[in-house]
Amino acid sequence: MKLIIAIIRSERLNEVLEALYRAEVRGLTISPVRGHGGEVEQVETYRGTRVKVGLQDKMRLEIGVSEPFVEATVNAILESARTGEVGDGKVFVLPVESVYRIRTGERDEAAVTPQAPGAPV
Amino acid sequence: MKLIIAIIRSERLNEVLEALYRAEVRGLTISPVRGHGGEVEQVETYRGTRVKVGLQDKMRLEIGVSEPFVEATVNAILESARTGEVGDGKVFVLPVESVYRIRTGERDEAAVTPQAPGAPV
Amino acid sequence: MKLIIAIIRSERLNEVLEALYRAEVRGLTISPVRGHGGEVEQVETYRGTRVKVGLQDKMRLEIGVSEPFVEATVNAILESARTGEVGDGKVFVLPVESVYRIRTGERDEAAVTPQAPGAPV
Amino acid sequence: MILQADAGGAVPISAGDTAWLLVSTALVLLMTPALGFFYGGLVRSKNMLNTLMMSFASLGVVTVAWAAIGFSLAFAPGNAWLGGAGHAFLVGVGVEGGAWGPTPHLLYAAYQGSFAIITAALISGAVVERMRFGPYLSFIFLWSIAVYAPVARWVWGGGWLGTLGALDFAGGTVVHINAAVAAVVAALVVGSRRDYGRAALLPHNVSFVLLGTGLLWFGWFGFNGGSALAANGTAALAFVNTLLAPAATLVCWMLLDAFRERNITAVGAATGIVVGLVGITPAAGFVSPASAMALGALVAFPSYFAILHRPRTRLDDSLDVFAAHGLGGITGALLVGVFAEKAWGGKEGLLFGNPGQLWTQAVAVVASAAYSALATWLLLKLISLVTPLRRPDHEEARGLDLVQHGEEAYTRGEGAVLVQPR
Amino acid sequence: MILQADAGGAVPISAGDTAWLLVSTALVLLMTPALGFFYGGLVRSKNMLNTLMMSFASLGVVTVAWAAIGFSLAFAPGNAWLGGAGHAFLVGVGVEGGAWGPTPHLLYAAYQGSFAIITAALISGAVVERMRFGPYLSFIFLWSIAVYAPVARWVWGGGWLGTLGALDFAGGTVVHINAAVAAVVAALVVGSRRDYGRAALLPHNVSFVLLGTGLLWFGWFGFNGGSALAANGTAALAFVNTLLAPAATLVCWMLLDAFRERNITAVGAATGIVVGLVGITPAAGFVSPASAMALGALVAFPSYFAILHRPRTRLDDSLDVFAAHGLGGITGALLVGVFAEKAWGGKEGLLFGNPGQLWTQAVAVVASAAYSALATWLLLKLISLVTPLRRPDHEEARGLDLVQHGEEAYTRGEGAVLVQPR
Amino acid sequence: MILQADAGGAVPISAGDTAWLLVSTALVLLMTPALGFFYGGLVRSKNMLNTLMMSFASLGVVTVAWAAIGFSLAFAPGNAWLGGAGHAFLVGVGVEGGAWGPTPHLLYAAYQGSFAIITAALISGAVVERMRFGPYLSFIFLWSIAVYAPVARWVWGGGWLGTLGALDFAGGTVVHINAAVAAVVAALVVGSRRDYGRAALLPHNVSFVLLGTGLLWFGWFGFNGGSALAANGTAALAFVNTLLAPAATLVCWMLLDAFRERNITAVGAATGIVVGLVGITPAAGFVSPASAMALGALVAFPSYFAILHRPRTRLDDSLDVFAAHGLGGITGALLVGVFAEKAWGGKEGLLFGNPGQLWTQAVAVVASAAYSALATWLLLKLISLVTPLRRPDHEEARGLDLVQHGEEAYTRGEGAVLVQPR
Ligand SMILES: Nc1ncnc2c1ncn2[C@@H]1O[C@H](COP(=O)(O)OP(=O)(O)O)[C@@H](O)[C@H]1O
Ligand SMILES: Nc1ncnc2c1ncn2[C@@H]1O[C@H](COP(=O)(O)OP(=O)(O)O)[C@@H](O)[C@H]1O
Ligand SMILES: Nc1ncnc2c1ncn2[C@@H]1O[C@H](COP(=O)(O)OP(=O)(O)O)[C@@H](O)[C@H]1O
Repeated sequence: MKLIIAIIRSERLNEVLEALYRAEVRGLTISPVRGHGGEVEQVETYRGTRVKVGLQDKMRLEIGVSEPFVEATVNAILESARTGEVGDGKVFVLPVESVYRIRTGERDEAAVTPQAPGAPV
Repeated sequence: MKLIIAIIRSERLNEVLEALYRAEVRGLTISPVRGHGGEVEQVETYRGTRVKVGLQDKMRLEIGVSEPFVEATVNAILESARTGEVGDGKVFVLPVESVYRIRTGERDEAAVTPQAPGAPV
Repeated sequence: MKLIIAIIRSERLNEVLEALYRAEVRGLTISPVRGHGGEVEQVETYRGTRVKVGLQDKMRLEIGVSEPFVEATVNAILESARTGEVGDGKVFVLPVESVYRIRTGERDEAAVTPQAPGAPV
Repeated sequence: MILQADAGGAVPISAGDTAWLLVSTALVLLMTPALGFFYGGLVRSKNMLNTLMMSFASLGVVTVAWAAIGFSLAFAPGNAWLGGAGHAFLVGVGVEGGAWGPTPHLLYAAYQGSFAIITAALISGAVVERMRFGPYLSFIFLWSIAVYAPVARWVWGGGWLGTLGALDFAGGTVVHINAAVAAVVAALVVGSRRDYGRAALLPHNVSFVLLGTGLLWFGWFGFNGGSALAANGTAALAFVNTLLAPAATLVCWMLLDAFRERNITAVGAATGIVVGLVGITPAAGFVSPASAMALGALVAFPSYFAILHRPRTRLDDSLDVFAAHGLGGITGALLVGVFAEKAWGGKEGLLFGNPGQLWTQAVAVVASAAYSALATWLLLKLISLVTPLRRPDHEEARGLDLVQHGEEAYTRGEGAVLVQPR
Repeated sequence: MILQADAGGAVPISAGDTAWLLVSTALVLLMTPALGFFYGGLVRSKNMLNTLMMSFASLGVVTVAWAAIGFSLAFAPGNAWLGGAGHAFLVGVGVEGGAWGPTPHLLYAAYQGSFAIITAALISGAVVERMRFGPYLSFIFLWSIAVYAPVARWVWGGGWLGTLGALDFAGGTVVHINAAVAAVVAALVVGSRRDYGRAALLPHNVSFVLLGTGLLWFGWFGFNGGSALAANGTAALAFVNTLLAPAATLVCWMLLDAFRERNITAVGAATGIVVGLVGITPAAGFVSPASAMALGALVAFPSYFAILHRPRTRLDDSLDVFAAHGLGGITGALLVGVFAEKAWGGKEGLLFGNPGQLWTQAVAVVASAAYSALATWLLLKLISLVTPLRRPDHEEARGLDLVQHGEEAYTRGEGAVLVQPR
Repeated sequence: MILQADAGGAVPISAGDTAWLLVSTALVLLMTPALGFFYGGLVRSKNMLNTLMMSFASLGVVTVAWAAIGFSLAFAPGNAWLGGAGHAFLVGVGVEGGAWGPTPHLLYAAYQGSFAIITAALISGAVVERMRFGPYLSFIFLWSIAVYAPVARWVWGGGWLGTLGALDFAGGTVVHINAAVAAVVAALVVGSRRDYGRAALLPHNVSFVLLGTGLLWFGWFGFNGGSALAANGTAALAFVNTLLAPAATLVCWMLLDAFRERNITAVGAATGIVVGLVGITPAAGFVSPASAMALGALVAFPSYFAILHRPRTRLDDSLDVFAAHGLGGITGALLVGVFAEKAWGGKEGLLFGNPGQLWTQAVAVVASAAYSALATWLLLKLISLVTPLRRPDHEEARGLDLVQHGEEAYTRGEGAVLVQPR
């Protein structure tokens, strides 16, 4: 079990989702974040107040996958999220000790394997 | 030390918070997220533009707990967040190397043990 | 490789960002969260509806760093985020198995080492 | 807005009076979108569009109902209970002046229509976040014909309450009590929100509540001031009282909040303003400015305490339509009987030696409330025989915007995928 | 808004008519900010300020253009095609009444100016989220002089279309068709948004769309009602038709949505209201209330289906200016030729035995559309010779608010660091 | 808004003039909520409700103060410095016309009151995000009586500045300079925000800033146009100048932004519009349309550069009340002395051979500024003896909405738990 955390450009989200879909990733969770990296800073002006905004809007993906899927998932993200410009983001792979599916209480592999709602538990 | 990450239905948040309270979990952090899983997709229409929204609003909880509390915490979440319908969410348990309480600089167990503000450090 | 997750007071964000900058941390990702800890709860009233809001606005930082930087980074956060009042937050250090820089596909150390956009890969 | 039957010869148009009635009509029409924002800010964001649409749709549905038959039932020649069908589809309604004053008949019909529109929309505050949209549309369509038009007839159209001598300058009974009683009935028939009383259901955008309040107050100057149907001293009196009374209510409400809650709330201030506006509505052209201020201060009390108490009851009148419009309207309608003065355009009230007026006012309050309750109940039961009034609980949990309108009020389009053309 | 040449003797001012024209001018001027919110709610939040500014800026740039020369070209003595420079910089425009009525000349100029302002702003809906702001400003400045003023001349300023007998009460051709055709041309010349047709580009704030709609409708009462240039029966008729027609369109649109989409959408309702308002504009003071309702219902159809279809085409008329204002305007302008009645202030239309009027209407539609298309194309090409009309794609992706205005509409200031004074 | 003492015989009411004054009063009253949104959009979201309430509360508190005694002090018979108590609680104020014109006395009192309300609210822009709400309420209550009423007396109520011949059409001195000087004093006495100059304090919702701007401009037509107190040529002139001048300011401001900052900002455009409106206020009914445009362009400069510079000073006039209203008002008040023309309703100014007028204008500016500064300082010191003006720093950090009002402007109710009834 691994947890893959990816920080990507917001505007690449749809491409990444599609790529993940093709990689047979069925469950994931996303949230909007702001990131700081090597990109140039934006200057904004509000009346006399001038500010440097060093944070860019990014999208964060969190995907729990079982070992055999890790590589495919990471590759899907790397390929679909890339523009080649600074600011494309990062992917982190974290170890996970256990995963549960809340609906059924299933653990680990079973918890992240897609499963029809009415199927026997 | 473990970090428990739970993705739950937004509308179960209050029940989960109560259950965690009863399980003596005193510290946690939440954020709104959107998730994709086995749920049916929503179709939205804005004038002639028809879109499929495959993401549902969910709530993400992040709870650092010391080993003896892990099981109780996970169980509290599993029970309180369950509705039995597809989309109830997942719980991930991640290993943590160290935890610090910013206010005092305390580490690990001490950092997540509730403590009166005025108590000697 | 470690992933440092810090929950801090929103109003200390700028100080923390500065401290991290001085600690030579160049990449990080932040998101607004709400946290529950030892702080007193706020009571709000909307017409006849009175509610207790046990969650405070916090900021969450996520920073991937290579081993030699962990201590400096944690210390920078601990010092800059501290006010001494209850509610200053926590820092978690998590193990990471691998990191990728999306733009270049670089792995691990290389992925989090700042690098000029035009530099040879 | 004094009643009249159709008069004989055409009255010539006065440009000044017509200008004011044109403006007043526009102002009252603005109140319906304003109400949408007042109500919409108070609900959760997943129901924002549904709540807004409950108001905006009234501008379509009730307008059509009013032009088709409502105006005729209320104001065409007929009897003390109902007008005839003589002005159905606005037939015979031209641009000459008449018994209502030196302003075009058609404009008078539209001005009255603008009251019907907002009255229907007011009811929605009691059933937000749960009622199905289709049945709601049918309901307000029918309600404006079967409930609003008759009550308007009775009070303003030459009907029995007007003849009895009941004073209602701009709609304490016709608009506010009428809508508020209907709201309570609707809340009871439709039932509570599934999480009412268990979860904290908080306003998603208090700024919008205040935006709605500001625009409502602005529009209300046309509501009350325009009810003089001319740009004269009465219009000025009604207008100024519409400034003074809510100001007094607002001050009173802030003091109550400060002493009881230690916090002067913005939602409270908005509510107080609306309550003051409701309270002065039946009285605006009949009482002195000083009385208007007294009335404004007094009207704060019943509503303030009712609103504090209501969430502890099982009545999910979600946005407190009854506490604000019902109690405000009743208090105002009764206080007309106390403060009215002949010298300021009304008849003498209790304070000026005519206790009988208070009694007449009470009759008008009870009659309109009783009819509204009964008829609203019947209409809703009727509709519920044809189609359910609510969605299943799990859909209500997702929010009516998605489930009923297929839209979200606020979206960043994350993860939305274009569907190819059918 | 009937045309006239400058008359001889000064006409005395009527306070009532002047009051209404003052109010109407203010109402029309409010429509431009309202349009900003209508449009702004429909774009993504990263382009909100740019979209709002496209409307607000028109209040600056076009006002100056109108005062400098536009008014003169449209309404000063001249020929059937263009006015002279006699009223440039409002020289010779005083506060006496004249051929336009018993209202101050200056006020008449401002009232007409308020139409020029919103017409220019309407075009922006076709080029939002991509056009550079500087070229946009130059464009609307020039467009209001070179396109709006001549067409206004033709129809209202004593020009050839007016002489021909074309009926356009408040701007079906001059305002809506004119702007909509310009919008299509602008969308073509500027080109599609980089992600048009590929990504889901969703409205960031539908509440704002409805806020804009409410304020637009409110303002439109001055747009149509004020076009009578007096507080008289015609004003009342135009006003009431401006309530009835869009109400009918709204009901129709909701039914279409319900039957075709199974969801009554809020964006749809807002669109329907605007289409109804556009449709009744050329007809407001010429048709009976019943005809207005019929017209309102009919006008829904072409726009409804065009809006469904447009996103599948390659024409990125982003906010459907053509489907709403173009088709609405054309349908309305033609239906005037059908429903107009002498008894209600117009000339007889097709239904009343005068099929020729329909033909005259068609000529006006085609003439204004053709001129607008040609002149708009020339202007934009001219500007694009001097400076590019767009920003590079990666800047468009970041959003025009940041890239063009150096601001964000909604910010929490996270991680923003003060820059020390220069 | 020319001054007068109470006249002898009652003047008959003119419907047309009354219609316009009714509308103008409503328009000016709308400006106070509008100001709330203009100011509210500029603060951080945690202080939104507090900022809105600072405006809305003025509609309660100042209205009551005005009716109780303010109007009497300003306009009842008395001397050149202050009126008597003859009209306290509006006693003796009826619905007849009088020296102010053929409009109801009561309406005149309300119209003047609407100016007092917004003037007090304007001050709040200098103390947002930190001042306690209770002391603020006491302050504006007292200020409207002790500062606003006297200055209104001097200029418009038959007082010494009016007698001296100072021209102030709609409130350059009485409203804008008066409020702006009070704002500076308030900012100094209350002190800076705890993080002023250290953190980036950014507008949380620029859309609301523009919404406020749009509604302010709309209301300002009643502010300036209504100050003619009749629907006549002067009203038309004042109205049209209120369109032309801010349009010129807006264009000027955008050009300054474009050349100095390379970005035309939306907050800048909103500010420019307000500055133009302020500038034309004292001049609206006295100068030609062409002069109005010149004045509008000129008034941009001092405010533009002052606003750029202010954040580098230690004066936390948070929303630049002085730079916008103070400098705009002073520039406008002085330029009246330059551009005024007898032919357009004023007296001759410098350009028309009467340099003395400029001097009179300067006296009026200095006198009202000096009095306002002194009296404001005294009032605030007085209040601060009774109760602190601010909350402790850590509460300010949490935001005044929570700490002062117990509410949040925008909430999703996450983790909020119902508290059971007391
Ligand atoms: N060390 C890090 N830890 C967490 N997030 C990071 C880190 N480095 C970069 N990021 C995230 O990735 C985004 C892009 O990184 P950046 O360094 O700008 O570009 P690139 O990866 O192309 O060199 C940042 O905005 C930030 O959100
Ligand atoms: N593999 C995963 N990684 C991260 N989040 C997931 C994963 N699978 C599901 N989720 C989250 O859990 C939510 C519910 O999951 P879903 O598969 O729809 O239901 P269920 O767990 O009941 O089968 C999703 O919306 C998503 O937020
Ligand atoms: N065990 C925990 N897991 C996750 N987040 C926590 C935990 N404990 C505290 N937090 C976060 O840290 C914030 C501050 O913690 P709190 O206990 O109030 O203060 P302190 O750390 O000063 O004792 C909380 O609001 C919450 O967001």
